[in-house]
Amino acid sequence: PTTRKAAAESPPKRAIILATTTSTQDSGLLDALIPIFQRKTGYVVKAIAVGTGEALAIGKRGEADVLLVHAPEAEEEFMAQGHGLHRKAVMHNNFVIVGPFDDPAKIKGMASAAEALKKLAQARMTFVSRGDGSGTHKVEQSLWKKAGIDPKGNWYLEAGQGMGEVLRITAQKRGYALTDRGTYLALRKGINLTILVEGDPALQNFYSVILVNPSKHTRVNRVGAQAFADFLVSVEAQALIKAFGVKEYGQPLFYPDAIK
Amino acid sequence: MSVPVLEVRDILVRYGPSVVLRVPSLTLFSGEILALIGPNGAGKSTLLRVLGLLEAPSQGELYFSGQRVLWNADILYFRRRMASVFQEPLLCDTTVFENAALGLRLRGADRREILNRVGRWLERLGIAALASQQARTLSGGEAQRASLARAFVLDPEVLLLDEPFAALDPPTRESLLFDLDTILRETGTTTLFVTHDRSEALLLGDRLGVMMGGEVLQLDLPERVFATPATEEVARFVGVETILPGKVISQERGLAVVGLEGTELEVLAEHSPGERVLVCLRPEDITLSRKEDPISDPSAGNRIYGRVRRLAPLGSQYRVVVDCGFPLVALITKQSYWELSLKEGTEVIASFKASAAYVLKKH
Amino acid sequence: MSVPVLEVRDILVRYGPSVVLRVPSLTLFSGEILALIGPNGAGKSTLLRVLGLLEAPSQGELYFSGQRVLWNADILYFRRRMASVFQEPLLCDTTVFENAALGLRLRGADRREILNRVGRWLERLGIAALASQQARTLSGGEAQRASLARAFVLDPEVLLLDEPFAALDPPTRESLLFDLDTILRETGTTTLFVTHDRSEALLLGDRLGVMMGGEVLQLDLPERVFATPATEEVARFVGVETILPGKVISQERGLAVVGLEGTELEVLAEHSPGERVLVCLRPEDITLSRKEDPISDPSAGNRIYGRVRRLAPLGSQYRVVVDCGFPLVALITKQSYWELSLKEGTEVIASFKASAAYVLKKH
Amino acid sequence: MDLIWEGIRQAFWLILQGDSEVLRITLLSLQVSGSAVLISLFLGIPLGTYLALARFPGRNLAVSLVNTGMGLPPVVVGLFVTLLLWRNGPLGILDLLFTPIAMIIAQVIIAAPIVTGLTIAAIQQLNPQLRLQLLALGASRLQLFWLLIREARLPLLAAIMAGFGGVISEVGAVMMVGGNIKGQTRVLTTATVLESRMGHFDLAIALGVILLLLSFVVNWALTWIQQQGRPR
Amino acid sequence: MDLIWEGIRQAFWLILQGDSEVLRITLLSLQVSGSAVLISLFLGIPLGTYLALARFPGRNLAVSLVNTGMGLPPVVVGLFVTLLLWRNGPLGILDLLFTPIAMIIAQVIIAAPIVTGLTIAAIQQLNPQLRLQLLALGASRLQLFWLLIREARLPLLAAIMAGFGGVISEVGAVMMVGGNIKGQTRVLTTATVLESRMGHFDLAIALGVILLLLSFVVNWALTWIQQQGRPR
Ligand SMILES: Nc1ncnc2c1ncn2[C@@H]1O[C@H](COP(=O)(O)OP(=O)(O)OP(=O)(O)O)[C@@H](O)[C@H]1O
Ligand SMILES: Nc1ncnc2c1ncn2[C@@H]1O[C@H](COP(=O)(O)OP(=O)(O)OP(=O)(O)O)[C@@H](O)[C@H]1O
Ligand SMILES: [Mg+2]
Ligand SMILES: [Mg+2]
Repeated sequence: PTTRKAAAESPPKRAIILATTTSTQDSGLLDALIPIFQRKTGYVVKAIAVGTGEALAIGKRGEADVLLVHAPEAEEEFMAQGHGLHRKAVMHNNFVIVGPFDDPAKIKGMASAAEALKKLAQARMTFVSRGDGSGTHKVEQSLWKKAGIDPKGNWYLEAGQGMGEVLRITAQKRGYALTDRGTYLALRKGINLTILVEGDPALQNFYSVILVNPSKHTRVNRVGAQAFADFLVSVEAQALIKAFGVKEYGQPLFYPDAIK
Repeated sequence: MSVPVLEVRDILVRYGPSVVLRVPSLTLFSGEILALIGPNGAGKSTLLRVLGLLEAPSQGELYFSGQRVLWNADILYFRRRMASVFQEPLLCDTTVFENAALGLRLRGADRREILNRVGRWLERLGIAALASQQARTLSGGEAQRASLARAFVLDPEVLLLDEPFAALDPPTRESLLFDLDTILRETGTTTLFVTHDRSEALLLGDRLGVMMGGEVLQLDLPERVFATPATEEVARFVGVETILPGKVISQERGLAVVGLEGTELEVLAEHSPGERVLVCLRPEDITLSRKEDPISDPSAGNRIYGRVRRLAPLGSQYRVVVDCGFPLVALITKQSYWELSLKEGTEVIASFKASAAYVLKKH
Repeated sequence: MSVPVLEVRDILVRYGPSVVLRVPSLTLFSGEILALIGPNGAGKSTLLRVLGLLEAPSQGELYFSGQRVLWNADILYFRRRMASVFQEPLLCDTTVFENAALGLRLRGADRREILNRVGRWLERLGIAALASQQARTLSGGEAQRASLARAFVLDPEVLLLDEPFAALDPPTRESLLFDLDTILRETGTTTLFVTHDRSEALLLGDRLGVMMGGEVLQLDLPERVFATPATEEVARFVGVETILPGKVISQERGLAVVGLEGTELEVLAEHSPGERVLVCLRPEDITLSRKEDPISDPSAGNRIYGRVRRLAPLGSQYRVVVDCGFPLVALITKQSYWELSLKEGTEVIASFKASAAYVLKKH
Repeated sequence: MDLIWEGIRQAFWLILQGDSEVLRITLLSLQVSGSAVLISLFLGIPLGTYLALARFPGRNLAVSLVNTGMGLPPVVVGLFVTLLLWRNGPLGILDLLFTPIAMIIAQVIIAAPIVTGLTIAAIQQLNPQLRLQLLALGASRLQLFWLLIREARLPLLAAIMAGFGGVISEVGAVMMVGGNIKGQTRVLTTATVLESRMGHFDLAIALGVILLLLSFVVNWALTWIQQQGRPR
Repeated sequence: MDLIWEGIRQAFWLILQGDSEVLRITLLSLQVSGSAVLISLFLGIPLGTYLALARFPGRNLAVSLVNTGMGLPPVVVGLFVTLLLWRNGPLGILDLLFTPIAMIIAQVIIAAPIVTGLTIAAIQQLNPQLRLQLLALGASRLQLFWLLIREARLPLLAAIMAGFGGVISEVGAVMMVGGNIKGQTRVLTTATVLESRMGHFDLAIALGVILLLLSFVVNWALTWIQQQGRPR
């Protein structure tokens, strides 16, 4: 109550624009975090869930104040070009390869994701790719590279959509896909897919928070962005992240990285 | 020739609470031309819609050539044996030719026949030159001609015409009227013909119906309707301009004396003394003469003195309202008008024969 | 009284390639009633639209009360001093009352005045009982009355009427015609009145214009137009049914002898011998008699022998076509018809005075 | 199919218990799309009437452009408005992006051409003589406009309904310019998308059903006005 | 704004160099939406004419439902069609999900009510006496139907354009039931969304411009037909 009062008395603070990926919104994590932050600080957060590419692009143009994304290579480039002020690891989650229960390509239990993909390609098993330049897509592309395969052909479907849609297409086509565990868990009720490959260190998915460089774009809300970034790596938020989803799925969806 | 073609029994048309048409029985006989007159809103167009099988009556039955008309798919078959010309020429948004050809096209006539028949009728109606003009750019009369052509090309068994000549110029109207008379007689087309023009009704009609307030009040030979109207309303409507209330004073072998305010008249009538009656005088049966003139026609038995109140030229005739205590309307020729040198205020004697008056019982 | 209200100069209306109206000059004088007749498609309605400032002519100028009308915002001011009744009664999709009140509402009249004026006119036109009926359910004649009410309530300076009585029943039409005459004279309303009915034109018109093919061919006192039509077309149009081509044989002090095929006629004319002329005879100026009868009227100088070809009742008169080598049309009273006991084929003598014929130079 | 029934059941449950979140979302949908349609009427009906009656060179081109506008992709509109309202865009200082006003702007761009195009057709379908008759009765330009509107009210109401239908159901533009921010710019369509992306198909369907009900109520009222006293 | 110019420049570049991917996407858009509109016409015009002319209890309700259908949210339609066509759905065995046919089905559901609703208004606006006049001329039910259509062609063409505009620009349903699969079900709108999600705003705009051009060409042809020989 005291913080709320303080927030109410201080002059209205400029809204913070957070550009993030759909996975953080679709999983419900943002809805768990943002209200707490708003209540604490009096800031209003406008969370815009877009593709990773779009998030970085609007960050580059100074249209967002802070980014929460998962595409390490692109993020590094973003930082190198001077668009970002700070970049901090926030959390990670896991990718898994899913496929039909009968697993016709017999990849179940394989330890190496790249090997599994190779096998799928050789068997010309339907594989549904995000195909949208998202963080997930980028991880998938690096795995194909590792496997030494340039995926092309009828069996390789580029969906150009979000994770949820890709999973539904995969289920419909009885194919395979690379997905983050959180989305799979959220959707698994409605689709006939099971986890076949998991645990490969290459299947880790790191989320970072990036402050957009206010020196390039004068209208960026630097102070608010900083407050939000600080909140994400705070003990309170990290604990929330760790607990998020446990009740519903019996396992966490994200693993905090800022505080070990 | 008295084969019924279209028959109506106990028909009633209601719009909301108001009854617009109530016809216990009406028959169109094969080959006849039935003219229909009546005031605005009498239900004439409504009757035509019902007879054209375009509007199902609220109750009642229709027979076409003796067959009961049921409002099902067969109705198309009956409709295609008829043609209607509506009061308002509703043309389709296309050329005049296409409008005129429409009915034939709907019946699947072949191209040659269409060209032929439509061409002939457009010619006859004087709009052949407009064949490729857009119908919506036509003048009022041209549109009506197009709407007539559209019906006539069909050469139907039954023709329903709703004031078909109202927008035509007089020469066209006259020549068409005579043409039509000939054509309809030749083809034996059964025709119902609504008009506001008495001379049209007289000229074309084998029978004449008078409608008022949704009912057919009189249906008879045209001359009979005009000579012996059934009621005061009909009398007024068919052009009896002078209707005088009076009381029969005496009657002997069909020659009655009727007392009016101030005067007495000798008229042919079978009514008994004491009865209240209406004496109907048609304006054309009244002769006017100047006071000073000797009696021009001794057989014109009744003479009434009066003063000209109003004078109106009607083309070939003059309409004169004479004030005789009551207004008396006379129709005189241009010749008489000049000879009498009438002016407003001129004193005149109005005279008419006992046989010219028609006597109605007063209700 | 000869103050010009509406003037037109060198007006031309073109639709695509065709010239529909070409009026070098026309003036409506204050308080006059100008009647306009002409065949279908003559351009009458087009002229009315131009005069009503509803359609800008392709070229030419208009003046209202001496002021040049420019097609800008001021035009509303002129339009509101006029009212038009179109040939087709285009009513708005609302009640009869609202339709009649529309013009007043547009002018911002107050409620009381609207109620008053609209009520009075609906009453006068016999549609007061239909005030709250939806306009689109009206019969043809009722719709026309509503459209008349809509114009009359405005009490305009200039009234443009396009066949306003075409759909009215005869009693209504007649009484309205007389009423209107009185009202227009009283209020001094300048009126242009298009009609197909010659008697209406004669009755109401102070002047009468005859339009054909987009041009005003004659504009004069109504009697003059009827008595001395300017051209053969006008003559035919105003009801001269017999037009005989001939050649002047001799002429002395206005009395000419014209030679036709087979006969010679004595007529009043100033044309020189040898000139080719047209002799116009109006049907009502021709008297018929039986061959056996003694000459009924010695002053009827010309006598032509013929045989009745066709007989048609026109209400109070009969139209008789007599075959005299050429067709001669006569109009006779019902009385004469009975007295002569005419039938098709009856031999008759047609006679007319030298002054009854009107002679036109042939072009 | 069971999901659909479940969705319908849930929809009624949400409505009956008056879920405040759903209520807020529904109201915002109605506010945004209602305002957009109103503004579109103010723009589209006069413009459509003008285009229907005026004669000028290039008129057909203008009409084609309007008709093309009936098919403006919401995504493109969204993108366009976003670019306009961006902080660094021409209207950036107004700070309207991700607000309901931005959503209204985008929806106006979508609905106005629909209203305009259908108005053109509605007015042109009237008897051309009627316009002359009304002018003859002394109608000023503005009065003529109102009277023609009144005569064409039947197809114009259909135009309004088509415009309303176009925007209330639209998701591409509101998603992009509104951002689907919970409690601020989340409307029924964006919420539906979100729920279906989260795999809550039943809830997605429930929201869809609420959207349809809302739409039905509005259209039922308009249809009722439209069909009042239609001729036999 | 620079992005918009860049987008337009790119659009023309793509068209000029005849980029095969763009061409395929454009053709598929045209095929899917064209087929959907054609089918909608076959359904909507007869139904609309029937609803305009018939009198039966519950007619107003039916008209309201159709009008509500003008605002069917593409997302809800997409969801519904998805549920229908799912492997486990009622029509699962047809294996239509994520094919162009599924997209056509969804778009028909969107366009048919638009065509129907606007047809109702168009036919009702005709003079009711005209119908009687045509029947009097001997028109069968079918012939009457065709003749009325011909008389109302002006607003009906507007209805077609509105329907076409509704589906060619729609993204929610095609995205959901088509899946935006490259080379199979990717159309202009879904490609636009994808490019914009990838942050390629210029390319997104370019695709949008191509979509608008396509739409303009179709509408220009229809407008040309519509405005042929309009009265003064
Ligand atoms: N829906 C309706 N509700 C009430 N009255 C109606 C309705 N439709 C028609 N009427 C009335 O029915 C009457 C009959 O109309 P109808 O058109 O048959 O007359 P009519 O004899 O042809 O007249 P006119 O000579 O003027 O053409 C009219 O008085 C009209 O007002
Ligand atoms: N757009 C057009 N293209 C060609 N001709 C046209 C056009 N519009 C009108 N006309 C012609 O203009 C002529 C004049 O029409 P107008 O309506 O003035 O005649 P009118 O004298 O009123 O005839 P009516 O007595 O039949 O009412 C008609 O012959 C008509 O066909
Ligand atoms: Mg009638
Ligand atoms: Mg006219």
